[in-house]
Amino acid sequence: MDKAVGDLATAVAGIADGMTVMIGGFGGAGSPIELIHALIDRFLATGHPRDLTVINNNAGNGHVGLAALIEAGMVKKLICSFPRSADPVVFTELYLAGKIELELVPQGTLAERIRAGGAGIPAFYTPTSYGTDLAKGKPVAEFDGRPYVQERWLKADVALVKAETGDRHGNLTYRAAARNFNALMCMAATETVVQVSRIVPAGGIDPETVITPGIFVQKVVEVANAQQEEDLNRANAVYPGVA
Amino acid sequence: MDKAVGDLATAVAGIADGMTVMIGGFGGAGSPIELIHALIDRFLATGHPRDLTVINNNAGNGHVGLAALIEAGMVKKLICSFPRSADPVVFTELYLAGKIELELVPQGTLAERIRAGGAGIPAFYTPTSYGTDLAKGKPVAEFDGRPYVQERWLKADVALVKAETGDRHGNLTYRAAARNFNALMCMAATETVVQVSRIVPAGGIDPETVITPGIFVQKVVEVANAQQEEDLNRANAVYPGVA
Amino acid sequence: MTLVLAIPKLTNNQIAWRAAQDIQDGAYVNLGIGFPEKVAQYQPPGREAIFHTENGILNFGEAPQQGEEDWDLINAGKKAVTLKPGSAFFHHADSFAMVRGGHLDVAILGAYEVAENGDLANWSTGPKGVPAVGGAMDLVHGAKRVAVITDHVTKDGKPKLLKRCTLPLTGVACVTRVYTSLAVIDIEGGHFVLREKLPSLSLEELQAVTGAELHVTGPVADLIVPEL
Amino acid sequence: MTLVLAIPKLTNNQIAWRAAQDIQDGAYVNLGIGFPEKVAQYQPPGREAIFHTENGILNFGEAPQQGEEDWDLINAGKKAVTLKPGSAFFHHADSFAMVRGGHLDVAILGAYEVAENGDLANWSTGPKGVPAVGGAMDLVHGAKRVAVITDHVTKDGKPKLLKRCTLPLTGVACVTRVYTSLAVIDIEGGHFVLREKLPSLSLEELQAVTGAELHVTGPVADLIVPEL
Repeated sequence: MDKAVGDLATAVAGIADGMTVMIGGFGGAGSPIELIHALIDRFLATGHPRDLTVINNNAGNGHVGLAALIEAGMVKKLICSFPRSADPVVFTELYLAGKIELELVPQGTLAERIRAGGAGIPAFYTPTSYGTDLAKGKPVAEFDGRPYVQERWLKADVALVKAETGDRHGNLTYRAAARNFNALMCMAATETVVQVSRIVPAGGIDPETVITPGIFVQKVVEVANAQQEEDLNRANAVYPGVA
Repeated sequence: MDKAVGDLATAVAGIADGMTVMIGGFGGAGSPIELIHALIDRFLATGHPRDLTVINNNAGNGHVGLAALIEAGMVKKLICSFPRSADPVVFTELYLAGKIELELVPQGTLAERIRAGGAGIPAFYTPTSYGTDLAKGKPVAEFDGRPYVQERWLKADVALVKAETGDRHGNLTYRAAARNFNALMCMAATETVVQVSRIVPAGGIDPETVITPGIFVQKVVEVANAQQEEDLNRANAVYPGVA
Repeated sequence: MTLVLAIPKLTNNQIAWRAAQDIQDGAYVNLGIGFPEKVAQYQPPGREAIFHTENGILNFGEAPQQGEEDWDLINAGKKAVTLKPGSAFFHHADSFAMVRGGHLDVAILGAYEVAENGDLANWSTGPKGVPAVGGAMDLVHGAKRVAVITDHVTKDGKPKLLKRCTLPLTGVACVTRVYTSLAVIDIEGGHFVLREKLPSLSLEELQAVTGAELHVTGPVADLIVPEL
Repeated sequence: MTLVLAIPKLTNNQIAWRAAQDIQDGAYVNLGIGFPEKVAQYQPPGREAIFHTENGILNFGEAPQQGEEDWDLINAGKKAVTLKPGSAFFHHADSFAMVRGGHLDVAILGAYEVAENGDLANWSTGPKGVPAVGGAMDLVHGAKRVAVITDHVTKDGKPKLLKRCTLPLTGVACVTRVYTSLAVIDIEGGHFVLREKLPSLSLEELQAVTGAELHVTGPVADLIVPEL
């Protein structure tokens, strides 16, 4: 068993039109820039994949990564908690023009829905959003005298994830707060594709320090000097080049 | 802030009559033998605490640890998944005599109920136990055409936990498969009391390798050469001495 | 009702200072993005609070020197932070387990409006533009104390403390204490209960810029804050 | 109906061997406590399966030498195990997320009874004694394939494959394949579908010791297993 794949194009080859794609990261921390850009490359070359539903905490920043994916016209719907950033112009313009759908989910509920999807829990109750506009239409139930909102799991066809170290079994570690949604999305997708800073042999990660066990991972690709969304945006980068 | 306490008696001082106590471990792995024995010592000296509801995966083995707690007559009710062991005589005899209550919970549901208690999720749906005797009386709902059973969170007044390394903030690592229920029970108790093999200064645990963040822990006590239930039972040990 | 307040009021730094005085040694604290982040600067000497950020860090510290940022080490506002000894990383589900599960001692948040029943509106000013909620709706549930820091009135002088919120709610009956530019007010039994006010301000003056009745159930202390 | 089977049948080792042949390279596998654990011994050469144990290990290996046990390194049956390169530890909630969340490729379990609709009874023989369920009810949900290995009949010759289970259920409509001492049988559309049988056994003889109709929808292969 070797889950390592040799190049980014192969890594993202499983994403097809209309799929739901989870993309890890919180802002720029843990955002799998190279995987996203490889997907844009495929779209520019072939016209596919398109009409994607993307699940991410945010809606992209500037003109790289998720923002570039949206700008390329590949995204039909976004499920996120906070579609604002330093430079959210790409999403904002499409949204205000009615050209992209938005499902707004409180951040903790988003995390728990993804974890539920990975854990085989089809629905759960949370106090979050009770009595607010974001609970409209959702079932409500009382437990021990307190009202709660019923939320459903979230699953995806593919998850694009950024981790730090991976082995050929797909065991992963992360770097600092880049763990965020990445570790959850690994659990909730039919195919989890991970870019790592380095691939080590099986046994190269202490089993005590594995954060994502390999069972949740299908493909691992090494991107040795991964770009950081924040650095790219501070340099006013635009993908795939001149806008 | 320093969560370290100097001795086992102080560590378990917060447990009072009638409380619900989670005890970590799976069989002997991760069973906090010294904390349990300190609690028995207090009961033998003072007659308290008694009428405890204990949550553990098992029902004790032989005449040490949880089995000794039960044998001492301190436990009114047990919530567990598998009340059998190599030598389950203590629980078995009390149960068959109608002197101890048992709530039997599937192991994965037990884990998820504890995690839900820690995560503020009052109820969730699971496919586990649907259509079986263990689902009797529980609400059932269908999601995407499949039936699921509603399960409630589990919380405790106190959790007794065994970990490997702890710092004064209560950050913890575990040892091998001794992590099991311990890491979950830390989340679900009002007061989490942990015995660790060694206490290190703050900063002594790499933040990447912390398994239980200190926010889930209230007291840490060092037990340098902790006993293993399995070793004790292979030596036919009896606590607190001759039976 | 657009009177402009002619009396002195606390600066944001001073409101943050006052809120910081109520954070006990060893408390686990989440500070909302923006204004509430200032509270961390005013921890009383000898007390150690542990700060939590939704994106997966416990015990982070102040911002690094410019040029030394690590953009994988950020807070919920996406600002670079540093670590203190005894920190821990975790994923988003564990992070919100801490929030929702009642493990935080206090969450300190900003507000557009607070109602006397504890309702909070702090995420949306209405249907215009792109809605964004982040962790606001989670933070109002679970923390043992949910405190708000806010100017007492809006920029154009309207009360922010109201009988009922008019803006979309963040949470129902969730706020327990409000630190404003004029007063410290608890929410108890569906009422605003005045605890402290600026000594230069009469109760009547304070009531005039408050949108619901201020109850006085015990001594009202002077709200005295150092120059900052 | 207590006929004693006079014909040859597979040993438990041989049943385990047969089940092992269907485990693909790279498969994630959970083996129930006891008899199913034998399946691990018969992995075909060149294939690497990753074994999962409910108590929080992926990629554990065989038992250590006697005297070298680490009792923190055990499987769900509380037997000492060893680690293989590329293993991982995790807590019980993550472990059952793997189970319930559909991440295992196959779970192989023992059975008291299996019904033609896929119902399984393998945890309780009735109300006597102390009930104990462990992870049995979780394992029957989530794995992509839930297979049973079992003698074809009980010790006193009664069928274990039935129209409906008579003992308390472990799970409803969960079993997809049964490896018995006499045959390999799929469960499809609420029927037992015969795939392989011992060549020495006629269909009629097999049907006679099976408590529900055996359907034949395609070729029935000879069940050929080496001496073990």
